[in-house]
Amino acid sequence: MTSDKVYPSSKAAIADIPDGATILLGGFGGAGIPENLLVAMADHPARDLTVVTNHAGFGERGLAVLLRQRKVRKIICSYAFHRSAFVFRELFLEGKIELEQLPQGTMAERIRAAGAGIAAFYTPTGVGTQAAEGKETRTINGRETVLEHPLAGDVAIIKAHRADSTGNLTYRGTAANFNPVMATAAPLTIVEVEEIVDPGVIAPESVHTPSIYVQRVVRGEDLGLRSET
Amino acid sequence: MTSDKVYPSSKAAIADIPDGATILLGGFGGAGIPENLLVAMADHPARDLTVVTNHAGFGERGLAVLLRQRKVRKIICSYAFHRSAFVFRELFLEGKIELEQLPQGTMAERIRAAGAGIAAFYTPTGVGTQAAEGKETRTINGRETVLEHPLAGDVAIIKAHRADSTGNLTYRGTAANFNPVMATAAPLTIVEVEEIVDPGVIAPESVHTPSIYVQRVVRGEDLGLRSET
Amino acid sequence: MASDPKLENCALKPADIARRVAAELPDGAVVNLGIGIPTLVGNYVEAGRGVMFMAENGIIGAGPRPEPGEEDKDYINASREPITTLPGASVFGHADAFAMIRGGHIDIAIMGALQVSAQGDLANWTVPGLGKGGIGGAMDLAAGAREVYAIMTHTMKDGGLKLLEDCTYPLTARQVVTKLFTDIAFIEFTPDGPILREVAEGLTADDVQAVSEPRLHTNGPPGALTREETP
Amino acid sequence: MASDPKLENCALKPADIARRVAAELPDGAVVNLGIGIPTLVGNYVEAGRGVMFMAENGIIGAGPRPEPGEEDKDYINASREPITTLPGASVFGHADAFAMIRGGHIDIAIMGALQVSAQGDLANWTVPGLGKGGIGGAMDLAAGAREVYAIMTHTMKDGGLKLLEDCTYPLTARQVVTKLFTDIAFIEFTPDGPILREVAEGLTADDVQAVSEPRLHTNGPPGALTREETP
Repeated sequence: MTSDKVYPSSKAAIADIPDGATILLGGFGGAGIPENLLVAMADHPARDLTVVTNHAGFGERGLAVLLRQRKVRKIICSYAFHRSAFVFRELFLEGKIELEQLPQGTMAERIRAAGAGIAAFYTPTGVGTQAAEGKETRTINGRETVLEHPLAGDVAIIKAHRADSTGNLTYRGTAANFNPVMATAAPLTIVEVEEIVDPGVIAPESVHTPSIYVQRVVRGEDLGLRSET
Repeated sequence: MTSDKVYPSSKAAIADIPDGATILLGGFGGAGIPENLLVAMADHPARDLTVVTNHAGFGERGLAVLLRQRKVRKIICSYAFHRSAFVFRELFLEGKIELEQLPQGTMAERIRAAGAGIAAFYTPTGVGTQAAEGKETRTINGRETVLEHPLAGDVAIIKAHRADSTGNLTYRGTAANFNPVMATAAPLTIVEVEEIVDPGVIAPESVHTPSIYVQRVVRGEDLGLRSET
Repeated sequence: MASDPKLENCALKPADIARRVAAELPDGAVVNLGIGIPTLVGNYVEAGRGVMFMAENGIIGAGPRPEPGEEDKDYINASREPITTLPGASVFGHADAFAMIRGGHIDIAIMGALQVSAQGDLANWTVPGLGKGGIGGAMDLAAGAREVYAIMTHTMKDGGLKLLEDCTYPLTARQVVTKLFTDIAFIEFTPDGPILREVAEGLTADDVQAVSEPRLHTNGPPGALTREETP
Repeated sequence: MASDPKLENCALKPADIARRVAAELPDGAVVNLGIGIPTLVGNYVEAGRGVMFMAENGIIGAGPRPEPGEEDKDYINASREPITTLPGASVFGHADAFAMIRGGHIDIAIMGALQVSAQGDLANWTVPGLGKGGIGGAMDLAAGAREVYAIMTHTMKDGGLKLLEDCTYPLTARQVVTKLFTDIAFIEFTPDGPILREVAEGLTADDVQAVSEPRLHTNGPPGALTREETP
């Protein structure tokens, strides 16, 4: 209970992410994005990354910077070709980045399965569509379903609103999005927060992500940063 | 948002539960048991019930009353033969009640699957044990797993700490247990609470069970009742 | 927005379609609004009807857009627009949001469509070709919601048909559309096929059939889809 | 509690076993305590070591039993006993608790055993016959925790063996026990088989082998399991 997971800077928190890592990156739209950790990643040499996140980057900031830097080998996302994802689109059409596109709920559930020790699951989502191509199907109780497998990361880079120093997290509004489920699905979860409090300040019933899912916490250096994903 | 789900009494809240219903019954140990709803069920004529709950009743109160009344055709639980489950044991040994015993986590996950639209899942729990007998197995990524299916109820009878009148729920301490997952897995969820507040009193971030999972709320008539399960 | 001048003159504006869809929602329904015209539907649902709007990025009880300057960076909908919350709202993460959706707890998903088939197949996430569109939550919503209301212009700008025997674009889900609202018609999908319920004022059932590939049944004379003066 | 007087005299009391198990826990470990002797282990873990106790009924950061009169009906552990919470505790429902357990987020499950096999198979939920025992969370914990520490008396009261080549009781999980603590021995399970690490003071490796069905390897002379004066 006394372990202190607080890191002094975003740079320090992500310093040892290796080449080739699979990163679960939280955020949806402009909410719940670990902006400062992404800025630190732009200054970090790690390459050949696989990034799992909802959108393939928006505009020129946040994830798009890493794409421009050619640090990302593959994107696994639910929505690839938004008109604002022009950095990704250009790389993709030039064959310089790989893409796996998934239904958003299947992506969330595959990440949950990785965190929850579910070896595989059958879902009705995507039956009869490109999302089911090449996947095993099975009719269960008269309904056709697709077999889906866990999607784990080596690292989860996420954003929460508040943490205590043991790593308990709370989220605000719709800024939770993929962050809580991603926290469960990587052996190293690094969290950017707006505020860090002492253990016990967050009531047991108010904790959204229990501390055991969190290895590192850092207070974002510039809380005004805004990208989108 | 303005729908008022508050019922005037436990009796009124459970009045239309039919013969043959499958009931998801919340509670673990002495915590989070819908005591007043169980008392009302004892005065209710419904028979031939299937009850899904953690233990097969303890002592002479709560669920044990319904067992004594021979209203329960089958128990689906994780722990059947506790020494305090003597009412159940006697009926079982006389062949007067059916039993399906499941690993506790598989039971929770099967109920979640019912609520979350997962048609089936593979789990490592129970491999090579009686819990896997007769079930399909499959080796996934080198690990043997068992195929498990959703476990839904016709009615969930659960206990929460607080509700607002639209049906948002919060739980206290370890009194959540099976209650939140059971709330998701039945078309009719009936909740006993200690306090009912106006919509908006519970902050959006503090809601544990969103209102759409709840159809009826009643304030327990006697909050001092204690059984165990 | 068909190229036929008669159809064009009689076609409903997006606000008219949204108003008609809003009227169709049952009181107390839990509704997910897709991007585009669907987001307008919320404007036409009176608060007293108890309709609740959920968004797949983790909210039930989303309220109207906040006043300028009142936006909260942490409160947005699935279209990435700022929102308010109504009393009784709750928030949660994506895994829980899609558990709700996949689990059948959303009554109605209102989604834009690119094509709809006679069987109620929905195509709305991409057009053939590399580097276009995205799946997002559409496949989960289409497969998981109890009903799918689809909204589209009845034909393409070049007059090409969008209500087809079989979709030619990649599918979002099979046999899910229960009601289709276009700029000239309201069509319900039944086990017996599509039934033409209403046509835009000034048009006939034959006008709609002429720009629809599947045979449209009728069940008595279709009602009228009305246009407001305001655009 | 073997029937052999020498073993009986040298056997550790439950508190001694619990103390030894507590010493084995890595600092900072997330630990689940089963019913029986395992619940005693918490008494011997100093707070400064950062060990966290989780219970499958939905808590991380469970603290000691409250003072009499201070019990809170809503705070209990999986043994249905009242608990307190430590700063940094969190609570959640069963689905989330077992997602943690199944997902490998619990470092060590400490469980009572009825039988343990040479391969680390665990039998601890029932004995053959109708109407006995219950599964509870044992199968999930045994399959999901990164390590399983099993605790049992080394033999049955009638002298029957419990550390066997193969379990004869219904299994809880296969090949999961990493460390076994009995009243006369501490045995570690490795890919090469069980290794006898420590024996109770006053006994030899041969004494332990004599009441163990599988061949116990040694890796140098076993250490000593000590007894405290207090029971």
